[in-house]
Amino acid sequence: MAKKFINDPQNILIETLEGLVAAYHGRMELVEGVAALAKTEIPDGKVALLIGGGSGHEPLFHGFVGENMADGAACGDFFTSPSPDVILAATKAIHRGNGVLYVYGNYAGDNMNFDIAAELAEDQNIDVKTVRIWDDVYSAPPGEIEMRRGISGDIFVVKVAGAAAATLKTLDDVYRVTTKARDNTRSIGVAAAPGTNPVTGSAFFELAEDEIEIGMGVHGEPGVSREKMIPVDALVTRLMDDILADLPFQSGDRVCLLINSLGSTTVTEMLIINRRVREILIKRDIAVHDTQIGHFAGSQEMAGFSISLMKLDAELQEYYDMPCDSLGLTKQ
Amino acid sequence: MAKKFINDPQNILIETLEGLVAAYHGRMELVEGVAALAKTEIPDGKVALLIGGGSGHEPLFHGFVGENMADGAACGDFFTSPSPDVILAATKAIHRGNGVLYVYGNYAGDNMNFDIAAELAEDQNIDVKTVRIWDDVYSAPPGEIEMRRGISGDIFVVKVAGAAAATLKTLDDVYRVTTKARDNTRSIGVAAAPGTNPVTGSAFFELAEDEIEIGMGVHGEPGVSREKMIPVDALVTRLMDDILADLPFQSGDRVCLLINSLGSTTVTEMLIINRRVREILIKRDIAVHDTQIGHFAGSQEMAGFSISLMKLDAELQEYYDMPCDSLGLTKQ
Amino acid sequence: MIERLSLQQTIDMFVYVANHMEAVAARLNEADQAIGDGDHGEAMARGWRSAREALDSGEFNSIGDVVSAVGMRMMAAMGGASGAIFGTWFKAGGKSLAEDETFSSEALIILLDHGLEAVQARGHANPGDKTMVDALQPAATAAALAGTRPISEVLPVVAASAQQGADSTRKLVARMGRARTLGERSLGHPDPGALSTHLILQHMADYVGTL
Amino acid sequence: MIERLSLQQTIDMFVYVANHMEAVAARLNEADQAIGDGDHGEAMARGWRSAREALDSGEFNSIGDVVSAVGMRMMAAMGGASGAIFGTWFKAGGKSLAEDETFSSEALIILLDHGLEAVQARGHANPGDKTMVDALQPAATAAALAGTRPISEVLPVVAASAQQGADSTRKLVARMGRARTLGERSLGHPDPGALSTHLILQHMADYVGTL
Ligand SMILES: Nc1ncnc2c1ncn2[C@@H]1O[C@H](COP(=O)(O)OP(=O)(O)O)[C@@H](O)[C@H]1O
Ligand SMILES: Nc1ncnc2c1ncn2[C@@H]1O[C@H](COP(=O)(O)OP(=O)(O)O)[C@@H](O)[C@H]1O
Ligand SMILES: [Mg+2]
Ligand SMILES: [Mg+2]
Ligand SMILES: [Mg+2]
Ligand SMILES: [Mg+2]
Repeated sequence: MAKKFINDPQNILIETLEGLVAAYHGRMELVEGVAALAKTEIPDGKVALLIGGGSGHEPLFHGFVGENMADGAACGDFFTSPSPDVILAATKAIHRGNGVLYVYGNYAGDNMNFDIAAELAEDQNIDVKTVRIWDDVYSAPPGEIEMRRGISGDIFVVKVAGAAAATLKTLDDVYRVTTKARDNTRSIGVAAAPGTNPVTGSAFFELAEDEIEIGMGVHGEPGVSREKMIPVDALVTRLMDDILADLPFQSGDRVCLLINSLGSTTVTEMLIINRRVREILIKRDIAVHDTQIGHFAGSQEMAGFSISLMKLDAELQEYYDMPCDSLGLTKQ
Repeated sequence: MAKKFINDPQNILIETLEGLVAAYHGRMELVEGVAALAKTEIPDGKVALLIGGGSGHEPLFHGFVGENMADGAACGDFFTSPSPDVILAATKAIHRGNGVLYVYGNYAGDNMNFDIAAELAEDQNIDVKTVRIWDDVYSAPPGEIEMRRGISGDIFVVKVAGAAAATLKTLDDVYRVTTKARDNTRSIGVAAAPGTNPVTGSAFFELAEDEIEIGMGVHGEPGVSREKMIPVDALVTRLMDDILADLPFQSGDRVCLLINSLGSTTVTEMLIINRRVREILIKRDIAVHDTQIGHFAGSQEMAGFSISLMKLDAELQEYYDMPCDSLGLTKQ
Repeated sequence: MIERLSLQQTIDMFVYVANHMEAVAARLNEADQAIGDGDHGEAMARGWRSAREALDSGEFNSIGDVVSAVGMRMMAAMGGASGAIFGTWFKAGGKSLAEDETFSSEALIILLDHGLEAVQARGHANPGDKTMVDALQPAATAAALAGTRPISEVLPVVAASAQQGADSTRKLVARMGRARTLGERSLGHPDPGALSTHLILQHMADYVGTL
Repeated sequence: MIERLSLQQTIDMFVYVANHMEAVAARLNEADQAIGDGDHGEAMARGWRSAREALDSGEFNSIGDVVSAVGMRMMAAMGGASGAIFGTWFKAGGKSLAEDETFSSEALIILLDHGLEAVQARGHANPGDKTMVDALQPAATAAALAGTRPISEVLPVVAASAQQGADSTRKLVARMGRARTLGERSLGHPDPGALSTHLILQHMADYVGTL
């Protein structure tokens, strides 16, 4: 059992959110009575962006509320999607008369709860559209892309959605751009050691001393194969083959690159991974427009990493390049 | 032995630096022949800022090279200070005729190697001044402040130094402001589980299942006491008592706050810590100007965290508020 | 032999279910550990604890009110896939029973039928996908077949059918929810939501047995 | 009995030291593990490996050149506290011997004396602080006392004094370097840098013994 710096495990979510609000210095507040956050200054008539999902993956999701990022977040308990009333309360808190875009990872629980909330919001004359993120290449074959999970590609989609929602005038337009960002984003991940559930104290899964699991999800969902640990250059080569083939990314493409730690994998390791990723992209004649390296979407102290690529066109690049400010991602 | 995503352990440093250079998209390059980095565009006549230290703490130090941050970094092997020739080569690479400020953590090895390099640089008519960071409250009593270690307070000092070096015209002025930032910064840390040396594969130290070490250094140097794990609110209360008494920080002060993961401690936990820190600061009538939460100065996958406070005056605030862009810290 | 339950007995029945569902949380967590993320028992306990609060404190004018309150509380308190699915079941059932003042076998048929329909509309699971539908659907069929017999006779039959349905999920490969990614590895393990569907109906039957 | 070493013998002596210091790396790491960060043997091995490369390939006009090359390579290759300290020792010693073409007892005295002085100027450690100074200082004293006797007689005496000095650090509380924070907990363990100071001098003596 990992030693965690927490108080009563039952209070993790609310204490996390209070700590987050404190870090925003008045720019964000709790939505009354539920585990949800909203920016304090959202202009009238703005298309509002709501994100959300289970907690335990911090800074994902609620750490991506901020300037030119999401307007609010609906937060579930540990690794559990938020319930419709939380989502609805957050929706009402950020709605400014011009519709709300829901953006979240494609998990059965999230899908159903956000859908129910969307129906309840529509009952109250709030326009809602939804973009589910399904970037995890290993979680289903290309023909069943709507069965794929959302992992660290979430960050790119939320980044673009936040910029689009700050700029564009209609929900339909923001929806269109966000959908394009989603469709142009792919991720792959690998785990080397489990995290522990801070509520129960038990490990998410077991892996032998010398084993890694390719494609394991951020809640410990199984991936495509369990293999022996190999030098990271060889591992990255194999992962890159799979991600590049999927969209596919092609010679002449321009991409944003994100290398994400699932928890205890260090910046040192991510830099070594980045080195190899770039060697491979250079060989494939794929240009990298921007690189983000850090802890964006974790699974407690799981050891492992994920790589996300978003293929840019002029429009996506414009929104990607806008400055933004949030706990999880700040860009000048 | 933790499974690390590396290749040959002997190549960790160089591969890390190559990965870092790749992430900067032309804004940074390796200094020929040594483990050092320099920005590619440093204006003539700029006071240059060189930082550095042992590797394994990424993003500290080399991740803080960037716009309005350091101009270069001299990098040592794993947890080992760089040698004078590396420091000297980095010094020459970033010198633009107006002196170089060395800023680094106060460790015997770093001190001697940077001092030797400074003497060699002076031999070549390069003005050098040095600010050693000694923010770790627990590493020596207040009367022996020059014996204290540098930990996550490094980030605040480098932030201010970078902004000052981008603005002020003389090495003396940059030195003066940086010294003030150093003198106004205090940190405290606690460890709950060791990281592992990626070269040897062995853990840095041992701690019982239910024990934490207050004040442990980022290389596993012993702290002030080994204690039973307690709820984090109680732990933070105790840590804050000690850090606030040290400068001392007082009612009416305005501070910047940084909460740093030593490795595997999660953003979730840091947000819970932040919540308690702010409760205490409110009670003490200390205003927080800005909050940084993340992985800034680690010790591989060590579990633990540190808290840093920098007391602001108008001048420090001006430099702190300047935008900056680097792997480890970006501010709008 | 009990023909139908009064409004108060209906309330008492769901309080009885709530108390017993909390007690089986560990077993359900375990089942979810095998093919999911191990939190199904926790979620059920959370949902039924909240439902019991509503039952203890609420004013109810019809059994539909009671069932809806259970559904709303489960949906709000649980989150996750099961919060949406089980909440939908009871909310849909409650809506259709808004006029009823007693819990009869006809009411049970409606609760199961309309509930099943709503659950499938929400989650798109079909029988054989290895979800709670594989317990709820045979339960609904059994209720329809037992027709208008007294509630004290119908509920045990319905619960037994749900149990058979839940058992049958051991032989299914998951095609929905978290277990889907396991593929063949989900074989041999029952679906946790199907187990709790049986247990809910079983405890309803058990309660009536105590009268 | 050997009065003094030729230039080539001096080179060979340091090659001999280099080879043997690599072999004791594990022991030095262990010593550093007890009161430091466990890398002293690694650092020494790295430094002497690099020194040997210089010795193998360089052109040397004086024994000062040889000693300086060792110091420069140690300083550049090792990093850390020991790179600065041991590099300083040999660089300072080499500088003072730039005119000497043989390695005599007088040269040894200078190497130790001027080395010690430079090490103390650089690191500000005094005898009793539990550093390599506690081995280097008695070695320097022993060399001065042995005076002008042949190198083959002086070196073993000097090495023995260094060993005594290194041993004595077990009883000291560290006041310098990483071990300082340990305070009383450093008692009972020898200082790793003092151990390697002894071993360097011991291997120099051993080499001369092979002639
Ligand atoms: N689409 C669906 N339709 C019907 N039931 C579902 C669906 N998705 C999941 N379930 C049910 O929910 C159960 C899992 O519940 P639970 O573990 O509480 O939620 P989560 O999967 O979010 O952790 C499954 O065993 C299954 O019976
Ligand atoms: N100020 C100093 N003066 C003299 N020797 C020192 C000083 N600081 C450290 N040392 C020596 O260096 C040794 C440690 O070397 P090493 O472990 O290689 O470096 P580091 O401490 O950087 O890991 C100590 O055992 C001590 O003998
Ligand atoms: Mg769940
Ligand atoms: Mg060291
Ligand atoms: Mg579950
Ligand atoms: Mg050491």
